[in-house]
Amino acid sequence: MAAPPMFFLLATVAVAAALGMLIARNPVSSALWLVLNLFCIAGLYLTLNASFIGVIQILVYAGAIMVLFLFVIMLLNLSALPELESLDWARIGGFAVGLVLLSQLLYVVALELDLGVEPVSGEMAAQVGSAATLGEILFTRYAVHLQVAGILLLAATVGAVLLAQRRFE
Amino acid sequence: MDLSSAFSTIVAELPAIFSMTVVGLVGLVLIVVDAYRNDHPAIPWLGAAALAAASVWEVTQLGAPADTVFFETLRTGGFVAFINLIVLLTGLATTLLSIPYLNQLRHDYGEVYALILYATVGMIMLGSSNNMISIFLGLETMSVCLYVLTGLIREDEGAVESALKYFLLGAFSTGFFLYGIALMYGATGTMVLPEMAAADLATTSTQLLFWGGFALFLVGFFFKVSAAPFHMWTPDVYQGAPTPLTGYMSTATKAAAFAALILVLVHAVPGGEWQLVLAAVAVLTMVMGNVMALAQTNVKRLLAYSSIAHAGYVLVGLAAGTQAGYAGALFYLLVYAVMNIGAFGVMALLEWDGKEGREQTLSSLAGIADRRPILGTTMGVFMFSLIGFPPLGGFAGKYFVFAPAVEAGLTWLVVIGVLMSALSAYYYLRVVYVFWMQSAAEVEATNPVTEAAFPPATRMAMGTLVVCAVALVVLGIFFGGVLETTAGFFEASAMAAAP
Amino acid sequence: MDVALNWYLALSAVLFTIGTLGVLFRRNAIVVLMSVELMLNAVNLTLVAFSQSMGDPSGQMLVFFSIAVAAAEAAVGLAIVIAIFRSKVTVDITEINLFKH
Amino acid sequence: MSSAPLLRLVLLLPLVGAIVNGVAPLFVEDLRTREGLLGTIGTAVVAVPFVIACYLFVTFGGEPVVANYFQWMAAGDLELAFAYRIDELSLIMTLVVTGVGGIIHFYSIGYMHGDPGYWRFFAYLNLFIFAMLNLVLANNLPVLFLGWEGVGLCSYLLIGFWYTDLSNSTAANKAFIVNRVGDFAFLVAMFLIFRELGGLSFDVILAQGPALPEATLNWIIFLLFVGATGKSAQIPLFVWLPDAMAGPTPVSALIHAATMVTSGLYLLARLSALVLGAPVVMALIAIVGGATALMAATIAIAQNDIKRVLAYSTVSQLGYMFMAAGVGAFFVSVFHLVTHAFFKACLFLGSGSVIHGMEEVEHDLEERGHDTSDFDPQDMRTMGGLGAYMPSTRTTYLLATLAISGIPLTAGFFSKDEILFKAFEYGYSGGETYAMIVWIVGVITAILTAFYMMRSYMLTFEGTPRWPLADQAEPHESPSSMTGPLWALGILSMVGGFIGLPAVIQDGKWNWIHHYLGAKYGGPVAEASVQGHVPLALEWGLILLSSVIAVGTVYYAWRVYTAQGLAYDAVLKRRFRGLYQTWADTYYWDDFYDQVVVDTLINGISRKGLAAFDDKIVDGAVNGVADAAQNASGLLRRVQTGIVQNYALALALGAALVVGLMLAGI
Amino acid sequence: MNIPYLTSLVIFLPAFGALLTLFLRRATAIRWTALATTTATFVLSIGLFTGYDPTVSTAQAPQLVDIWAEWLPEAFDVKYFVGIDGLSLLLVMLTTLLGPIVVLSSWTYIQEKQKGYYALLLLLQTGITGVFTSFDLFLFYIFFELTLIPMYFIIGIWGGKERIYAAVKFVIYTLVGSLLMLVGILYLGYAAGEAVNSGIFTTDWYTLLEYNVPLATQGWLFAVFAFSFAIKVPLFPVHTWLPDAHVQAPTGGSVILAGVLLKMGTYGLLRFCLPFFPNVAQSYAGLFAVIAVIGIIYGALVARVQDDAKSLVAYSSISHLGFVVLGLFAFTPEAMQGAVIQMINHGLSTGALFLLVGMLYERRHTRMMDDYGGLATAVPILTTFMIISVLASAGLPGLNGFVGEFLILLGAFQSTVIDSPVLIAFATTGVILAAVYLLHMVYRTFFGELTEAANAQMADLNAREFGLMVPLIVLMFVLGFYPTPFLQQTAPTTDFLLETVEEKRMAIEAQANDEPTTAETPRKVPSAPLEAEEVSIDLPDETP
Repeated sequence: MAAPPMFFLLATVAVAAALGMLIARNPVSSALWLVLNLFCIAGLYLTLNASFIGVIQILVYAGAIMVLFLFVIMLLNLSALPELESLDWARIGGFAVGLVLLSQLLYVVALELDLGVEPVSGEMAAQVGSAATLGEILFTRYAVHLQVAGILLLAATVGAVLLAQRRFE
Repeated sequence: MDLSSAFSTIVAELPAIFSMTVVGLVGLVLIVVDAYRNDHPAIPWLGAAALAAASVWEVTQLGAPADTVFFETLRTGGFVAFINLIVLLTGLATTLLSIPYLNQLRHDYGEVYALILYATVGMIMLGSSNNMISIFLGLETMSVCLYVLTGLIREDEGAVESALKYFLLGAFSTGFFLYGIALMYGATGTMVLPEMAAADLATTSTQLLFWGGFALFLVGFFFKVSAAPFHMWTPDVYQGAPTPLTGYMSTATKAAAFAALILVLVHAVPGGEWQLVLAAVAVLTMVMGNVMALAQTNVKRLLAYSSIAHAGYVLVGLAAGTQAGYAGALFYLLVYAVMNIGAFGVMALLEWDGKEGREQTLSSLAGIADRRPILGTTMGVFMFSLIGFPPLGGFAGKYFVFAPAVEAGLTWLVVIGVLMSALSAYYYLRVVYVFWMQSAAEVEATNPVTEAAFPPATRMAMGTLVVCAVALVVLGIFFGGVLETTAGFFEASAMAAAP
Repeated sequence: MDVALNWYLALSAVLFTIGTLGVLFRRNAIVVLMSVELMLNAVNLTLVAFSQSMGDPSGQMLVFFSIAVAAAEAAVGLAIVIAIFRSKVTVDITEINLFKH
Repeated sequence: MSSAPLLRLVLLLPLVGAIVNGVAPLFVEDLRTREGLLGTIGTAVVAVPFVIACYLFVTFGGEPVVANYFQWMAAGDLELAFAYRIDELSLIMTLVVTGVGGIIHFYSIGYMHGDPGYWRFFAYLNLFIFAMLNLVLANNLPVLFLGWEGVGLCSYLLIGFWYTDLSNSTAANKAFIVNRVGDFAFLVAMFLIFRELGGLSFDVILAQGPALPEATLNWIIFLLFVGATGKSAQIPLFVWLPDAMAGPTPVSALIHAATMVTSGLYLLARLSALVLGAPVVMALIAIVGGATALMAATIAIAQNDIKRVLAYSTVSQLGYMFMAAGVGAFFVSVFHLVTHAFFKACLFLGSGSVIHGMEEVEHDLEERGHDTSDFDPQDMRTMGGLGAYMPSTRTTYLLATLAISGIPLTAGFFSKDEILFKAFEYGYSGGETYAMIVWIVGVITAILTAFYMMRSYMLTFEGTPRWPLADQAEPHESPSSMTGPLWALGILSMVGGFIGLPAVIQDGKWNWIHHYLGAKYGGPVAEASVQGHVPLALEWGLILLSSVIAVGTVYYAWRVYTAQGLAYDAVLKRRFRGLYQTWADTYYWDDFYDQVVVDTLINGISRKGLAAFDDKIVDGAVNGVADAAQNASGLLRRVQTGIVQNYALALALGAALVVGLMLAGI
Repeated sequence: MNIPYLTSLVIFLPAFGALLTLFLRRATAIRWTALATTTATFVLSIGLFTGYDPTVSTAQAPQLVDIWAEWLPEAFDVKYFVGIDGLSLLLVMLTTLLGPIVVLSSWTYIQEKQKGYYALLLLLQTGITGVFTSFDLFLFYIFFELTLIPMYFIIGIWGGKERIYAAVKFVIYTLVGSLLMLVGILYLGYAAGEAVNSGIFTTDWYTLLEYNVPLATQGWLFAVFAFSFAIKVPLFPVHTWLPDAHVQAPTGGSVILAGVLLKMGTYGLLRFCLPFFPNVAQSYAGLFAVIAVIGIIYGALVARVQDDAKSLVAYSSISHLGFVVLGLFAFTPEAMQGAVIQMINHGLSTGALFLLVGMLYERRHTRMMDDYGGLATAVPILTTFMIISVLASAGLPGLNGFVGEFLILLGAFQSTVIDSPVLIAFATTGVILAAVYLLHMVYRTFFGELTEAANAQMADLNAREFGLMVPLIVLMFVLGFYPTPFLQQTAPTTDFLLETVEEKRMAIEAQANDEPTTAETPRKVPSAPLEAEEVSIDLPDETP
């Protein structure tokens, strides 16, 4: 577990970035805000000693997925859409539901959390979060899953091509 | 565990996932074949052969005892075989029904069959999960393939719109679903289902975590099985998706998702604390599905609402929370798969506007049964079965989901269920009477059908529909054996064998 | 002194809610998609936090697969957005309502 | 030969006749015109039973013979057989039914000549005889009811015999339905009897019935009496009988005068032991009878249709019989029933002969090119002077008229006098005041009867012909196959009364019918009539009184109608002003039923009320539920906006709800 | 004569015939197949009549039984269990008799899609026969519902103008009732299984009969069963589907509908409602009697103002079935036997009426009485049959209708359960009203002058029509004069039922008195039911 200043810094930036993504009018800005957020989260992973996931986070998310997003935004040459002006029922409802959901989640996870077990030590956590540990599990216990994940990605690729290719004329 | 011993275990246990392997590999082959021989006519048949072979394998596994393989990540045995069988057979039927449909559209869709196979792989994984990761991965594999299949006909605004809606909402629900898993994991410290049940929820906060997580987890499933109020994508997506694939979506998806839900309920949360939630959602689902179906004029949309309603009936069985309830739900899933595949199949063969039936109002099909008596008859069987008329499978299915609910003291729920069934008769019968009892002249169809517009009904497609219809009659009369099989999956002794 | 687990969880909950609001409010399909990614990320944080706190790697395994899924979803999702942009020349999801009622 | 097999023959022969006459010609059209064959069969199957009945009558040993043929129905405590009973009452009734019936059958051979429905006619008549025999011979109430309804059916079929004229069918429907009202009461009476006694056989009823509490008996007898008012045309259910004259005249004679209409009376006589236990209802019976007699007699005065006069006369005479029953003198009413059968049948057949003649005139006129659309062969105003053309008819009609008027020594004199005497005696020595009223009514009715009957005779047979072209178109006497029966009945009307000579003669020893029936069907007054509670002189006085009345009235009517003819009706009309019109319009009973009862029930309650209720409310509710569901669906559908964010909102909301519900449940 | 599986044969032979017709092409061949099958079925069913021995008690099991117990998994004591007792015998006979008659009546009436028509007709017969022979509630329910599908198509495809409305109404109306009954069946099955069948769900009629349903649950169970059957009968005020269905249905459909289909309701009341829920049945007997009497009078009055002959006959059915229900709820042997025999009678006489109206319709293509008039001259044989049928229907002694009505009313009058002679007297007014509306029909249709040329040229019955009417007419007389053989067959069973009802009623009352209503048992949550070997169910103390 991280030292408080580090955590709160990253957390604050993460929340701010998330809000930035939510509020920014231009999709490109949104994407960039999100990238910031993803970096913060990667940082949080590192504070948790989850080195492997932290690296993956940066590589896959920030490096691959967000590039894809930006690429598509550029490709489609999207500009800012006019957001809804007035507070209609859907928006009020959305806020209300979001608030309820948040309070429920906080009630569940944050208040007087007591898992009944002590958190493991930092070293042990670092070992658990290491590429070695995770890799071993991945290639033994989750070997089949890995194959299926491969199929999933293949399907996504095939599907993306199928959907996005130009129509035959 | 070290890598070398693990490898030998994996190889040794490979037959346990025979279906998944065969289907997945043939899927890969199809992509390759399609890449070199674009749209080769053998592609669908290859896919069908894989599905058929896997089905045969699963039949032999129906009596197998429950066990886990791959380090407790996947389950095997009768239950899994049964669900796989439903998934594989619906996949097979879909493949057969898609051939004439896609030929009609005259585009190369070789990948479609591969995607069907991939989705099937995901469903098989979902239906044989023994831990949360399997569930998640299976669910997502299935979903991603289905997003693509929905938007298959990319020239069509409707299809793409459906795909977008399906995708956005699906991804949204995945968020809740994953959150749920995370919280349950946090409360129990494990991803393995039986271990979750065994975990000691000693403190209040672990209980809160667990049940809050389970609630969010349920949300994901409710979305996939289109239970109200998570159902709203269903009509829009079903209407826009290619019709045979809609059938696939509405049946195999539900079968696999419900199977996983049953596995979770049975193994991870065997208590009855969720009964009220399931019952409430069941009520809402049955009411919304049936009531909203009443005023539909588009057959596909109508069938979409109907499939929502049917999810409600299955939930009634689950809400009972007894062996008999689960067994009944499984049986119901089988029957439901047969009848819905059939109903969508008929609609696929009667589709003439080239726009995924979205402009096809019921009245434009007036008197169609006179011209297509086999389609008319089979549609009649499907509709009556969907209402729940004996001696068709639909009745037996309803009976065996309602009975356990009554036994469990949920009589009020069953009363709502039967009343909604009665209501449902109204719209199902409408399909029947439009097909059989009206003539085009009578209703002054705005969009008259020309004979040439129908997809050529291949022998195989017709055969599939007839087999479905006959299967419903057989399931409606001689359901004892099937039911005994499904009940066997949940007997205390069979469950005890599982770790 | 370390930050307690519940702070991570709370942060994750907040991020999740922001993601949810993004889905609910943004009209741009791509931004909605991004909001979903944010939601998944928030959950991943929870998972990793639990996993590291308990010393159990399976949580991170799920995160690993979740990232794979997110990638696949992003690919498919963006392909769909492209397809819809081609036919409708918009990515405003409030205007994509051919099917209703 | 024992009587049971013979009885079977009596019962079955008419049935066989009905089947042969009814079924064969229905399918073989050639048979329909074989009148000789049809008529012979039809008559024979009634005549032979008459002969057998005579034999049974002669050999009857005094103890009732019960013949159980086969079981009808059995359920729970109910054991019903087709059981028949030979005793004094049923024998007399059988003789009348087959005897008079036979004569009328014979008459019909000629009367119905040339009618396309000849075969049907005889089939119906035979069926009627079968049903009537069931009625009078039954040994339990349901079999009696079988006959009771059977005769109603035949009456229906025969009234509507000429069905192409809808008014006939209307009359038939009316007869059947009004009778059914009575039958309804009869049924309820049966249920009540079964409830109280556990059996419906006469053996049981007669043995145990009288012991029932008076209230129960009152109900039973009241209900039976309501049944009887239907069949025997008493107030308030008499309205069908005058309309029933739409049927062929032999039918009027047989069914609507001689036999069927008396079955109500027969029923009371059969159960007289019970009736006597219900004094309140007896008074009611007597009063209703008296009122009916008086009312019908007054109506008869103002009628111009010859058959309607006779019809109202029948109603009136039936009222007489009920008066007798009401004072407990059942055997006397049976006596009057027998004599009435003779003279009323004779009158009807005579009127039939007249109508026959007048139809001949109508034909004649038609052939001469005269407009006959207004010509009514039954209207006495167009008759007159027929005696000259139809001597036999005239003579027999006159004989019967004298008999019904009660001219001394005719059949009607004895029976009617006996009724009046019993009524008087019941009131005088029995202390029942209502009987005295009844007696007074009876006397008045007797006067009226003599008057209107003479009027009908005078208008028909005397005076000068009043039909158009009377000098050219001439009616002829009917053939002997018709006049023969007339003579037979005419003579019976003269001598038939000697079976019941009054007590003043030979101290009652010659009152055969009294000895034959009195013991069982006499009631308290039976003894009295012999023993003489009433001084002999008083009885002589009463006889003298009725003689004077009869002779005086007949003479008066003869005088005024000889002098003034048809014009005297106008005098009557003037003299009685409002009353006369009321009589002519039959006291507005028909209007009451048509407009108040029938119209309210059918147009008001059924059509505007229930049928509309059924359509709008009951069915409307069902359709309303369907519409409501449809509307709900239409409304709910709007939730499905097509906008994905709304769906997402619902999803999130649902998630919040599910989480909330789940956490609340923990 | 001892044919194995005779009962099953009688049930399924028509279905087999239906299957056969599907493979035939020529309409003539299809018709003859249908006729041959139904006739053969009727001949076989005579074997049932002769094979059934009323002197042998059916208190333990019916006769001529076929059982297949392995139909369902062991957790469900649900059997294929068919047999004959006094209650079913006559109704089965009526069904099989009407089979060939209906086929013959449709011979020329049905011109289109003959294959479907006859196949459905035969299937329908299987369903109906099954209903009357099932001794398992589940099986009964299956057959009960099975009859709806063919009838839906028969009305909907070959019916009149408003056929679809009528067909859908018919199905949904019935379905609402029967599905609620299904819930009742489920509940009863578990409760009875718990109490008398060592915990195994049961729908065996005799096993259920052993179970004394507690007073608390009898109420609503009776309500759902009775509601379902009341719709089928149909009782006022749930009757409005009937006139629509009848008027729109083709002749054959109407005959089956009136002849036997409606009897399923009264049969169900008698077979299930009364013996299973004796206390409630008796305490609500008065209500049912009132409803029945309302039905009798109401049906008759509404019938009187119909302009459509078929509609008139349809409403008359409502009136007549009211008598049957009255008889059932009187709980006296006379009334109950009367009710049973009246079911047969109504089938014969109303069936005949529908046939004759159908024959008129076939000739003139109108059912409006105003379009006719004076037909007696043109079609004397038809007229004769019509009058006989009308009289039978109106309950004239000597014809069948009287026997039933008389026994019912006589019995109901004695009934201590209804105990209201005045009410029965009101019911008796039905005999007046029956004459009113039926004679009105005869009057409007057959009497008067032949005004229309089309009517004058109308052909009388041909040999086929004559032949199909004769059995009905003959039976009307036979049942009118000599119903004894039929009554004898039913008597032991009705006696048994009445005794059972009385015994159970006493037992349940005693039971209720012994155990004063215990405190409400907490509703059990199915906690960890998978571990539990035996399934236990809770009986919630629900009061209706």
